[in-house]
Amino acid sequence: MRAKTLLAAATAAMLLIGGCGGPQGQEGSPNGPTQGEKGRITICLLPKQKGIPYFTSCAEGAQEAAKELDVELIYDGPTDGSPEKAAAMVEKWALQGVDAICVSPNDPNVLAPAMKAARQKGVKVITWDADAPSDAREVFVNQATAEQIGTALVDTLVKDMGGKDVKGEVAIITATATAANQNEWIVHIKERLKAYPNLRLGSVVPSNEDQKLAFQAAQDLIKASPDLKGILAISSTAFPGAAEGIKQAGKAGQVQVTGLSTPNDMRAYVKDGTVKSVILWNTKDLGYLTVQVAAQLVRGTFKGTDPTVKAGRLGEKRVEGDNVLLGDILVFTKDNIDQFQF
Amino acid sequence: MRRLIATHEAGLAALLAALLVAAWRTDPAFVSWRVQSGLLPQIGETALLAVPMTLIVITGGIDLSVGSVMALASVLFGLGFRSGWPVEACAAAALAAGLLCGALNGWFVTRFRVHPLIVTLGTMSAFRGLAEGVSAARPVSGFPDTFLRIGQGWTAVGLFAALTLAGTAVLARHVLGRRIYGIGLGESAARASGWNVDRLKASLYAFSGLMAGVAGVLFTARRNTAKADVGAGIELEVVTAVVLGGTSIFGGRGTLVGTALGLAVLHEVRQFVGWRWSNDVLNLVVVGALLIGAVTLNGVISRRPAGSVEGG
Amino acid sequence: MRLRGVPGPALVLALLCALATAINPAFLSPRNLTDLMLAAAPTLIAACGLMLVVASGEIDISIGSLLGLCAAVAGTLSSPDRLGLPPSLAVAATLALGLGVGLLNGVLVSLVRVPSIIVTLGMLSVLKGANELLMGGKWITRLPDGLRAWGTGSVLGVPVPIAACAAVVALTWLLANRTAWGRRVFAVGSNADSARLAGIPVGRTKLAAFGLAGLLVALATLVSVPRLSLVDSGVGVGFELLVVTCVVVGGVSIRGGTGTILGVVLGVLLLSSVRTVLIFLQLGESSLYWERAIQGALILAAVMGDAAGRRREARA
Amino acid sequence: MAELLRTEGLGRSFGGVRALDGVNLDIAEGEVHALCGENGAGKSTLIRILCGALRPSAGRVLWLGAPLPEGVHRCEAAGIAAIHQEPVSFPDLDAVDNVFLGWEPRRGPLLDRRAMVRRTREALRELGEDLPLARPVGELPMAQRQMVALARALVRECRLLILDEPTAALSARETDALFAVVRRMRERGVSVLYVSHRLDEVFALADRITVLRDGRKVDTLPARETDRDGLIRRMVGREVPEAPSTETAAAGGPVLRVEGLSLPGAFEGVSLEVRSGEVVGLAGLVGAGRTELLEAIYGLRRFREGKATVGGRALRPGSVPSSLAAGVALVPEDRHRQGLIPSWPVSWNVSMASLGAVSRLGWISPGAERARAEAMARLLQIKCAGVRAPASSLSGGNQQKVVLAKGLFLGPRLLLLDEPTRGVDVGAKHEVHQLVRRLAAEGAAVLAASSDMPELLALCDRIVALRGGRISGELRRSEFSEPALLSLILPEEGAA
Repeated sequence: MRAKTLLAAATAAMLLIGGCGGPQGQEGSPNGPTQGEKGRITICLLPKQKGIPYFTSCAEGAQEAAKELDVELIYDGPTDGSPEKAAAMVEKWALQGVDAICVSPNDPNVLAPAMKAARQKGVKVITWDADAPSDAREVFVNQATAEQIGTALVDTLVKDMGGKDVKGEVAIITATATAANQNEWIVHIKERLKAYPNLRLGSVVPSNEDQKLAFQAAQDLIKASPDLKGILAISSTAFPGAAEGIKQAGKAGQVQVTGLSTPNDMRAYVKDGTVKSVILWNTKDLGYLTVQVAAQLVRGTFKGTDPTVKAGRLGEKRVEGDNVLLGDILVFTKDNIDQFQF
Repeated sequence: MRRLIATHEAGLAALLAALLVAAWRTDPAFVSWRVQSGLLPQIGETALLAVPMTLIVITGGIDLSVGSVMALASVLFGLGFRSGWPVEACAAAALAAGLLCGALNGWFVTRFRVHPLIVTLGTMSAFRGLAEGVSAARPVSGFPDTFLRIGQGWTAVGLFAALTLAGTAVLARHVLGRRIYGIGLGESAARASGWNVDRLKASLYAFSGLMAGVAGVLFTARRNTAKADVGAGIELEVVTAVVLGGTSIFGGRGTLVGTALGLAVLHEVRQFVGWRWSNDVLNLVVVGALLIGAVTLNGVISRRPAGSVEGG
Repeated sequence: MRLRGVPGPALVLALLCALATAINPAFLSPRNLTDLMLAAAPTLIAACGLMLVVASGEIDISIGSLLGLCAAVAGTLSSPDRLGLPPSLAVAATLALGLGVGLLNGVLVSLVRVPSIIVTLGMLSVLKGANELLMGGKWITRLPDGLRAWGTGSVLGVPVPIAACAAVVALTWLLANRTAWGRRVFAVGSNADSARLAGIPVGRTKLAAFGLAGLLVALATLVSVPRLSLVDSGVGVGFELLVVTCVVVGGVSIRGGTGTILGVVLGVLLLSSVRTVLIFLQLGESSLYWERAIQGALILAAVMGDAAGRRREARA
Repeated sequence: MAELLRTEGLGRSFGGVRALDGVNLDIAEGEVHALCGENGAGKSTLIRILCGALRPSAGRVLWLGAPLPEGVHRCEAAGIAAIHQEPVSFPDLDAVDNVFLGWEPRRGPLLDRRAMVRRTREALRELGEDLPLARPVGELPMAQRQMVALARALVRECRLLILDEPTAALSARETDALFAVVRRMRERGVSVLYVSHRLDEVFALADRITVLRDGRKVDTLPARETDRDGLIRRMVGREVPEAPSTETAAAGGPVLRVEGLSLPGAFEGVSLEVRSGEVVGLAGLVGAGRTELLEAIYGLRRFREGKATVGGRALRPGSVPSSLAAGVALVPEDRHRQGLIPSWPVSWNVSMASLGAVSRLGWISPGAERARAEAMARLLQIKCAGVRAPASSLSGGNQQKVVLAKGLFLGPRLLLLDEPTRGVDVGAKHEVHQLVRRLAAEGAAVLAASSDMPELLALCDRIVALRGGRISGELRRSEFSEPALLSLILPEEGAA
């Protein structure tokens, strides 16, 4: 019996060795970074969650920049959006000795210690998409702060509802109850809502990143409160779910919904009028700029304190303090959405 | 029986060795002390929870609520800290909460004689929901450095090592260990021998809760955050490691050394896949396949002849 | 008719609905009830399959990941942005996938004799990984009308998901109570040794239960995912816990052998109405954060009720 | 009458113990054939072979002249239905399902439920039973479960019906109904193999009687050629019971005192006393409450009324630790479930109930444990490949000695024995008896329950008989005889 087990284990081991040896020679296989290679720098790009279109389109822009600058780009992140797994990846990359790590922290508190540790190992660490405490990174590639996002969400919704005189209730459909990012936005949304005394915040409903739950929540909210005039669906799964819910409830035009999403995912709803505005920035450009900044930091052609940075096809970008600014928040409407393909 | 355990452990050790050799051939840096010691803390909380889980599974039970207890402990720690309690008091409250949660599991399991799978499925939701409710899902952060330092090093792994050593001794030589195996193999015989089966079982669940409380505090220190989604999904990881380590899900069989090896294999496979391919998706597939594969292989090898009912 | 698992959930459900209606009469509107049914339909379809697996003494916790993979396959095959194949083909492939995965689980459990909780735990992450690989980081945004009809269309004025769900409930009832195989599923779970002595092929019976459960998960995918316009990579996450919870609250014993369709229907309705009731109660913005705690309390209440019931039976 | 079934030189051994040895038996069509013998005579082994649940290790079974097919299901299909003492049943399913599972009548793809209900009801009516068809049978009283199992055999068109102690849990009315059914089946040409301890039933029903003893066939004879005494003589196998052993110690002071102990559904108002140095037997049929009484004294069951004291110390109801502290040890009936952990080494099993004695501060000393286990093994002459061998590798008799050793480990003041020699071969049986006597001689009190009458007669100083949960009488040594004991434990004449 013992012999049998050992045999089995040995067989498994052979397969494993064979299997691992194989891909080295194969063409096009993804290659891990190796410290030995000189000259070519390695940049890691960490999204909050891998596998969702927003970050996938960022990654496309990042890849474009990587090709232009001839850097090795590793794009990986937790498929479930867990900040703990993200922190583990940062730790791993730091041990691999990569040159730069670009982090979009799903929870800055969780990621900051790992980022600081990576910096101590000599890795250039920057944040993009969302920020972390300033001592955890060199610069922040800033498309918009949480405050700007919260304000833009409320203002756009109010505009879509017909102006600041509209009375009624507003509800929020968020990602999960514990999503750090969304919770920060909610703080600013509440702050901004004070500017509109006619509006009242109803429920905050978690959708657990489940489109179906967001759909159901939108329908329940509409029925439960005849006063409901608007919904802020502030995660990329909640937004289309809520839009579909409003559409199927026959309330398109009466209840407005807005949120952050890529134009591609919301195009149909904007075209059929269920959604008037979608808020976002140019995600491809964001990814592109991030890799540009990271590579130049590594090569020393950009120091965090410079007033501007040359970013390839984007031209010169302004630097404010330690924030590299991408530009304004975009609002996609029926009129302009077809100009954006991402 | 003992030979069977030994062979499973030998198989795992061989698998681990093979894995490390394969990794070394591909990228020697991965097997270096610097990298390995840097990656080790990541398995800390899982390892800590695997000790009581092994004991519980040996008695024929399971505890699915560990991740949720971690979250509740973490949230209570955070709430205490926000109200200005000293860190020691927060930690004591978190551990007490963990112990209480575990005791509640034990009470349900022994008092109502309901399958632990169902009880802890219920408390898994209930404890996590409680954590979400009392914290309104808001995280607490900004703990003092002295506290954070506890989490950065090897505290959890060290505690696991100590518990494994002590636990192995207890399982091998102590009356409690003998009873834990005995309950898993024949609860009736255990009761007929005058053992207080219910008290021992309830204590194990309480121990599990306490360790989950410790893991919750350590996690809070390691990641500088106290919030309600701490430890989500960790129960599956812990059970995977325990089962991979050769503990029978039906009870009566298993060792902590096996669990340690199971943890090591799980950890190394995952880290190596991440190191080599930087692909979180691949990890899901590899770990799932590893679990099914190992248990199937073990089942096929240790297949016993059919029971007493012949023919049929 | 045995009522175990029925009175408790029925009572709580009635109380919840009464409470919600008292605070907000809109709760009882036909529209809301239809929406509730629509939301519960896929869960109920999957719960019917799981009930049979649990009744046979096993468990399947891979159904959430299977739902996600089925959604990805249906979308990938039929979306004009991807392969653009005819929707009927996508439907057939999805059903075949569900059946196939269910049977694979069944083979590992009944022939290789790996405990079902381990097999399906492993399968949970394997299928999730396959889903992510297939989606490739992008969502499927355009589903063809032929597929969307499964979610949004109606048959004789009844929405397709509700019609499908009603059909599944009726057929499962028939299967469980009026066919030899159905009764054998319960027999196997009640006493596997006796079943063997009575000449019932225990392994094959379980295998079929797993296969059916997989098939029903595929059907649940078809009537839930096309209700929305896009397929994302998070479809089905946590679905297995919801369904297991519903089945347990519905009075199906995890030891096997028992369970009624009526109980499962009530369990599903109860669990899926908690969130709607909370929204209708309008208790304030953070009230929804207690949803999970309430679900957990429901399971524990079901557990205690079941234990009390067993003691009563023992005295009888 | 044509021959239906014949066995030729049938034998079966379990772990070296011969349970059945060269049995030749034939059953004719349409006869009621009774099978008699003491416990352990090989009846149940024979039955299990005949219904396909057990393969013989020697000889063969011919069914209508051809070898019997293998497996329960094929035997059932061939026309053999068996109802065991613990009937095949699905506790969660209702009576109709229990009757038809495995061979359900169908109409198209669906069950012919109406026919199933109708035929179940008919069968039950024929048995004079009216029970709720929709209740899970696990919730029914034992007697009704038995009736459901009978209905299963009845509905099934069988040619040979095997009944193993069918009336053990039945009332007089139910027994009458059963008899009527058996007679009617005989008229229809069905053969019945009837196993019962109730000799009056045997004489009321049987055409022929086969007597087994120690795994061998003693005789097959027409029922009208013998009588009750003759049958008992054949079962016992000797005219005079074994001479009581002479080494009777003088009984000392009372150790166990039980007063008015009751556990509803098991026993009622039981009072007895066991003195130091005394071996008291507890006789009774299956279901008379012997096991329950012992388990209640040991604390595994919680008695409701009455009082039990050991050495003057009152026992807490339902508390094993309290009984252990008072010096009570139990050797349980169900060796594999309650007595042993079969995969464990002998030494671990021996020390199971007294780990405190081989450990310090909870740490077990393997040396001390092994030494004491070895000492016990020597004392009890346990034959094993060392005390580290797993208990499952031992023969039944030696396994039982291990269980006994476990009970004796602490030198108990009161030893409770439940079927101490079930499934144990003759040699080992004798050794166990000597051991128990020696223990008593050293001052322990012993209360031994057994359905093996010669055992009780040889072993005990006094025998208390239980019938239906109540004490039906007591025999002192001078009154010992099997007929006297039988008449105390068998249901009173005419009760059936």
